[in-house]
Amino acid sequence: MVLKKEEPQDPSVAFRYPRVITYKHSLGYQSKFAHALKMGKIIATKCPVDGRCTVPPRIVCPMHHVRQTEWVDQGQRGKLLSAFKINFPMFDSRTGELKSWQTPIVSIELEGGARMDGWCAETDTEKLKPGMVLEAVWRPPEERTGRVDDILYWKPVE
Amino acid sequence: MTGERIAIVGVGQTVHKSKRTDVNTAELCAEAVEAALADAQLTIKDIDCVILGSFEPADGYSGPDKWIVPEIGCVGKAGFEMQNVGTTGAVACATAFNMAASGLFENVLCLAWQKMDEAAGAFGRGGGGANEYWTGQFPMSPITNFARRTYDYMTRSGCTEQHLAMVRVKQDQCAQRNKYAQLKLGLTVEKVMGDFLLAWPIRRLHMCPTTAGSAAIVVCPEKRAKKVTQKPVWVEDWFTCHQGGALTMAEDPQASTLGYACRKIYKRCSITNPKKEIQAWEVYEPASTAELRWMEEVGVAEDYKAWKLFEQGKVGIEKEIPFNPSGGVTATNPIGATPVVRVVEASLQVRGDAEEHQVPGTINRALATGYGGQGENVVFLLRKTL
Amino acid sequence: MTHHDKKGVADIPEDPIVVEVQAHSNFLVTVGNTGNKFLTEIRDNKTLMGIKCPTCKKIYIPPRSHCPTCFAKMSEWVKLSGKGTLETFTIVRYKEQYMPKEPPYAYGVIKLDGATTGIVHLIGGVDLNKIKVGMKMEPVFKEQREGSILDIEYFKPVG
Amino acid sequence: MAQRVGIVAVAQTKFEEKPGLHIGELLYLASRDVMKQTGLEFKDDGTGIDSTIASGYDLMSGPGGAYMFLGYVVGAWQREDERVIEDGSMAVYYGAAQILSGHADVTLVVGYSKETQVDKNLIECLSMDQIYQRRIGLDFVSAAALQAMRYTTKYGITPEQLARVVVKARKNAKNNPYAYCCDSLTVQDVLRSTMLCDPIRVQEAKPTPVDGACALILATEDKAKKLTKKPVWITGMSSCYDHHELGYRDLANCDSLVTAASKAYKMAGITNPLKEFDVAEISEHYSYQEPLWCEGLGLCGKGEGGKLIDSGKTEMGGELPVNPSGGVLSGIPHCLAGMHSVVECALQLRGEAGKRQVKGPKKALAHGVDGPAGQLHCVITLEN
Repeated sequence: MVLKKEEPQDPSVAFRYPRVITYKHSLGYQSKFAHALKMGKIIATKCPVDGRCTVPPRIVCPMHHVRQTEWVDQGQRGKLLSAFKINFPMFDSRTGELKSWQTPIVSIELEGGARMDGWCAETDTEKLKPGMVLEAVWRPPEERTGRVDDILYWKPVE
Repeated sequence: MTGERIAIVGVGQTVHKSKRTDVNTAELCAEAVEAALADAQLTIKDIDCVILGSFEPADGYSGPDKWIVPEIGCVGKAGFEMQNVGTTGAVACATAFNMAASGLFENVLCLAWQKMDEAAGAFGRGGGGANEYWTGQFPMSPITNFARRTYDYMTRSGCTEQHLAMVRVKQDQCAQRNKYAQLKLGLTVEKVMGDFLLAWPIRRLHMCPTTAGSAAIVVCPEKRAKKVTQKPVWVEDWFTCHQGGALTMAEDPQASTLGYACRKIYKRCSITNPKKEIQAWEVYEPASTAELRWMEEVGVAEDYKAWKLFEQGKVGIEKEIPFNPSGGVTATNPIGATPVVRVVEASLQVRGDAEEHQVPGTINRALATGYGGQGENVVFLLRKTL
Repeated sequence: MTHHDKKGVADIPEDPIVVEVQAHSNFLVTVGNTGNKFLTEIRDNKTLMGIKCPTCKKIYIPPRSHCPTCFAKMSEWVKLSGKGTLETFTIVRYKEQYMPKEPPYAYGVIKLDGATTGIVHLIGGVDLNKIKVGMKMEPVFKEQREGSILDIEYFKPVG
Repeated sequence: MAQRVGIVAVAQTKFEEKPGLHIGELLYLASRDVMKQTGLEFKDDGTGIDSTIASGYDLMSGPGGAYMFLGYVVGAWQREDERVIEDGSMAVYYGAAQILSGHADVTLVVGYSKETQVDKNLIECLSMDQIYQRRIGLDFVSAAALQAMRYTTKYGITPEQLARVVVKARKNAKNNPYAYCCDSLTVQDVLRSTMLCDPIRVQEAKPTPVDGACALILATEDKAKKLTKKPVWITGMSSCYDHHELGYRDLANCDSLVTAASKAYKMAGITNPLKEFDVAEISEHYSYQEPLWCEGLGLCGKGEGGKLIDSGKTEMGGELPVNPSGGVLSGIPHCLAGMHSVVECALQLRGEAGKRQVKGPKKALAHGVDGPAGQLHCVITLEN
């Protein structure tokens, strides 16, 4: 409660309104994807029409509106598309706290063709060239929760 | 169109500020409604339908219309609330257009707002949503989205940071002439280039600010519009072109439905040379750097060459391409209301009432857009005559 | 280098997962000048004020700055006694995180003397089973007041 | 209305707790059902579905912007896809207006709700104004209870009359394979159930949590006739707002419903709703709402809602069966109720309501409600 005991008319009363909403998200068809992450695998749904693989997995192909039921292993490596660093604090979804992120965000095209984002071990963006091959580094199996951040980061393959 | 032809007969917006402590959200909305009604020379009694647009994650409400409708004197009237994330205000306008064109109503009021000074602790926190499972796990925000977009644009087009700064300076020059705009900074290219780097190549000045403001429009069907005003702004066509999470930024860093939407709407309205046939542009650019690509998508510049127009000094209120004469979103951004502000500004241009930032000459046609999500766009075409 | 590990994919379980996620928020709520006047009067003078519509002549409490039916700007304040009649009430018997106190407790709509409208607030100072529609009510103010509608601890039956 | 809007297909999922399904899958199930019925696809050349209108509460689905990642399921890719954040009846209302405006010829309307994901009461509390009513912890349950107390005491509506509403709902639900709750309740069972918020007892409130989705396809008169042999026509519709502050209204009345109903009836040329309608689906989240909303809808006089229930006119086989589906009291998710009403009315008018079919209905009344204690009502009248 931030209330100033000053002039009754002038400074507007203002107060903070903290709330926590707990969501129990049903992953449904995405559950398989989460199970795969726990096993150290990235899998994607595949469009039966044009074969495009998508991560995050999707129920239907957005372009062709057909149900996607086939899952394809995307492998452990990918080609770097772009990389950039953020210099401002942002919320960490695991803790709900503001956090400074030191490592660059990279976009990767996986071996299976799906594209996704990740963190990169190489902090010097100058050294990150589009086309270079990156490899996923996972959390130890016992720490994995089935979230995308089970992949700790991506490191350039020597 | 088989329904009624429709026109905007009144527009209103607040003077946008970063913070408003004298009013609550509902009272902030009332200011825009008062302005729109005064502009249309109507009273609230004339209004028979009210459409609200709320960007709920930043309102802290589930259905703020319930609280706001009484504040704008609309108890006893028909209406409902729309929400489509960033394009919320644009969808509210489209809904109001549909309601007026349906023949069910005579005077439709459309209102959207945002009081961003209250929303610093919003629920959204960088993405989230039903796919929280996916998006909530990366610290994604419009800043990272536009950093990626701009980085990709620079790689493809060969434009430099200098050009990005030129865009921002142009927007500031426009905003300084708009009495409703929030940021009027007197920028130079050097100042922009020396600003704090959020995520290369996006600097703080490139991103839209947080604004407390609201905007409203009054829409009438043809017969009624001609009675209400001497200067109706005819709504020629609109297209809410969403993509609903079809593409992530990782999948396509230039993901945008703007080009597709424009091509489609130009075809419907038989526009072959948009640069000539449209005289004023109010295009929603959450980051100033996005304006370059948007210029190409709406058809005033060739693909990946828009930056050259800035180099040649061809963009500005009195210049060849009057793009965002109001100063755009990088000067003023009350999220939910931002697309409505675009429609309001485009209408003022068509009427010739934009005062200091009026584009010279007759504005026969203006284009306004709303942007949201990861590349979703809504396009409006407004006309002086039918 | 693509290796479509079909067998591997088939081995991955599909049983549905439910993930618990917490969304935190901490909104700042601006009350605005009109609400501010109302709340500061409660805080500083333990007075309830209504606001009068210049055209409808209705007196609203809690206040708004525009009349909900005619949109006239309202600025005329009317001092109310705070006393009123209980128009309806309820006793809350379920528990939620946002509740101001432990259930069971009561809410009521108190139609205030001198105002057109009633105000919703907590009912207290009375055995919950003895609350009756039509009772005369009066506000009980908190000792420590901070400029909130909860500075009124509750409304209690007169006498 | 200048021309009629046709409902050419309707669908609903079974209403139950579905922790195994993602929200998108709910949307998929309902939307693909209506698409299959009509053979329509998402097209942008005017030969398929032109636009999509969804209805669902954002904060119900996730912490913000939830629908941003769902639209693709119902064809958002480079197409018109808009969302009404109100009860589903308002999405149908807007969908029909969109067709009347000529902006779309064929519109897909979908509603989704997943109450198992989040505490419904908390989200509803977030609908109350922050400064006064939310601060004292009011939510839709307590707001409804205040209305129930006011209404029952003013007009002498008895607990037995209200209990009978629940008994009827559950009895009707037995004939509805999509219903969530269809237990054999007696008046005594209802009256003996735990008090939730006086005078509302647990059995008198909408069962929760329930998940589900509904979908409809709306079309212009011409297209509707081509798409189906059994079009159902929307003949009148309106919504209306009331005051937000409970103290600003007389809670024993529902003025906004009276206004919405009179506008819709005027469009449809209805003068005696009780006689002219053959079936009604009314959104009653609590038992007291059936008699009160019936009054607002002009099915009986003010304060006569209790008598209407006693008369048996609203039972199956009565003069105007209300909620043959079992309605919200048999478990329809929050914010889907009004769309469900329209879907059920359409099924009745098509003669496809199975065991809950009313005999030969010609005109139907659908109703949806949103906001605390019925702040925002929507009335839609239908004809076959």
